[in-house]
Amino acid sequence: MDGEVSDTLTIDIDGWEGPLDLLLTLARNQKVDLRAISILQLVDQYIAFMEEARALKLELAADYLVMAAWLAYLKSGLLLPRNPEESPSPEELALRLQLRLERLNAMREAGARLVARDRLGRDVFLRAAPEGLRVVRKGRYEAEIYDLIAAYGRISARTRPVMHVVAARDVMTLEEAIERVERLVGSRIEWSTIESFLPDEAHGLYRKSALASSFVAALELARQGKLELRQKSPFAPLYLRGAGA
Amino acid sequence: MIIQDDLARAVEAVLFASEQPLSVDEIRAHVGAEADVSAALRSLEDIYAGRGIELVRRGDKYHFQTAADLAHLLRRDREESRKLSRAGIETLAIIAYHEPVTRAEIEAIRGVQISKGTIDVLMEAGWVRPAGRREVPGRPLTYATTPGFLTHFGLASRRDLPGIDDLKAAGLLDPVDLAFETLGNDGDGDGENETASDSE
Amino acid sequence: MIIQDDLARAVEAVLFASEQPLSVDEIRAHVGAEADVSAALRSLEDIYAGRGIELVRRGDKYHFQTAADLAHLLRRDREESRKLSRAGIETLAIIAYHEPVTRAEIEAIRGVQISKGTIDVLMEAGWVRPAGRREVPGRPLTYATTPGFLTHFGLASRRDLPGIDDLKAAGLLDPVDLAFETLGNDGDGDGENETASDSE
Repeated sequence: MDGEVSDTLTIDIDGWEGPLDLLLTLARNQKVDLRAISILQLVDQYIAFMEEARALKLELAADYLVMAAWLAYLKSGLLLPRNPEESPSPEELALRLQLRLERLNAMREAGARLVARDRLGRDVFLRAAPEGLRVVRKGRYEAEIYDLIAAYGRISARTRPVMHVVAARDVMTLEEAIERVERLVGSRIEWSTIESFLPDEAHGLYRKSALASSFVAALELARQGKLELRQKSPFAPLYLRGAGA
Repeated sequence: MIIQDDLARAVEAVLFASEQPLSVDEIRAHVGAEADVSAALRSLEDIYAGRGIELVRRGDKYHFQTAADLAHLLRRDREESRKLSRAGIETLAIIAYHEPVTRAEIEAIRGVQISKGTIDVLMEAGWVRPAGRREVPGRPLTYATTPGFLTHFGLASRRDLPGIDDLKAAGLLDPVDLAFETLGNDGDGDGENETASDSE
Repeated sequence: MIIQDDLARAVEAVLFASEQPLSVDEIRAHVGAEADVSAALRSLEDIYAGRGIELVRRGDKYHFQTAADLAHLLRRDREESRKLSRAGIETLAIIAYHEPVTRAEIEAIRGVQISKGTIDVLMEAGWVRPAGRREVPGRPLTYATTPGFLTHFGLASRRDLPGIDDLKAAGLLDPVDLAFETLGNDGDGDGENETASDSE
């Protein structure tokens, strides 16, 4: 008795690829063309299957139960007097189910025929030790005349003896600037720009040097209390006058 | 005629030495730009017909392989390195017969979600590739088969898929909605008339 | 006779699918203990005589190989343009300006050792040739440019190469820091004028 039960219900629920797959297996047990299948009979088979599974305390995934509920609804719709307002009609639902089963069945059979074909590496074989085809890449080097002469220039510049000369620059020393600003500021009563303390003949780099040295000299002299500095804002002209003015 | 024979010899040697199936253009790169490679291939097909080695075409590529009926002599280890699961086989069939097809469409046909690895396994085997996105909301990726699929399953082209013409003619490659409209409209028509006559 | 043909087919497929050359006994292990493999091999030798594939015997083992006279088809030359490396172009420039020149002299001028392949690449490109040995201890090989070098660079002769004075005039000999100082001085000049007008 026990043996009988387990024979008819050798169901490995993991083996089913979902409720539609189970339905298809049951439908194929009717041994008729899927187009001629009895949906009512299929619903009964599925529900019976579910009940037996439950009796065996098999845990069924939720989608199997959802399908069972839906099929029970479909069955009642097909059996009870028709409600013309209802859309989609139970017949329509049954037809859709049948169409889905047909399509799944078609693909199942196609898959079986596909994997049964003479497959490469299983039934038919490629040559195991081909000599191989070789592509010999021949380099065609590209370079422009400019690259060539620029390269030579680069080498020459790199390897030519180079003489480093530190150019003697004309500068005003800080001592010179302190002496000069201190001497000139004594005679200025009004505010005068720092540039007016530079020698008239100063240009270029010497002028820059003189300006820088005179500025430091002015700071030093202000610290010593010998002159006053004024600037309205950063980068505005810098004014100097004697401390006694 | 001797020239033709020489070319057939050359094509034979190139295909024989190649590690991969070769297209006509690839063969021509070896045997000469002017060569009528297609004619040479046809003559080789004749020469090899019925022999232990056959010249076959897979997609646009050609290769030599052993004759299928000799499989029993050559199958040293029968163990299949990767046995495809049922889900894998069905998914491959759906992609091959419906391509390009989205994951949602595969799931609609199978009535179940595809587990994560199923398409990966098919792609890893070199049989399936992503084939662009469908221009509908969500722009889902579509899948199609590869030249390697044709080679592995011994198909000259997708038209050689077993039973594809019959399936197409029976509308079994059309989505349910489309099939339903075709069928259902007739059904509705009948139903309507019945209802009408009932109410009269 | 048909049985013989079937055996020849089987032997043909077995040899084709084998990774190594096979002895008669090894073939027999696949096609059946009773089989007259030697006869089948003889018939295959006849079938393949003069074709693009040949059945060959090495010691007591047999295998298929492509016909020796077609070996040239199995390699295909493809030209690819490649840019000369910095070391390559510098070495070429030194040879062009100083030829004939030894490897040691090139290295002395570059101030860097030349890697082994550099002169090889220039010779492969067809721009440089060995130009005899220098009669000094060690008799080192000298290198010079080829007519192909002149053609490639559009030079009528080596005298068309710009001389050191031309390079200097073009600024190609200026060390980087000197060029920078020139720029800096211009900047100073502008500054000077502005300051002068301020103080006026």
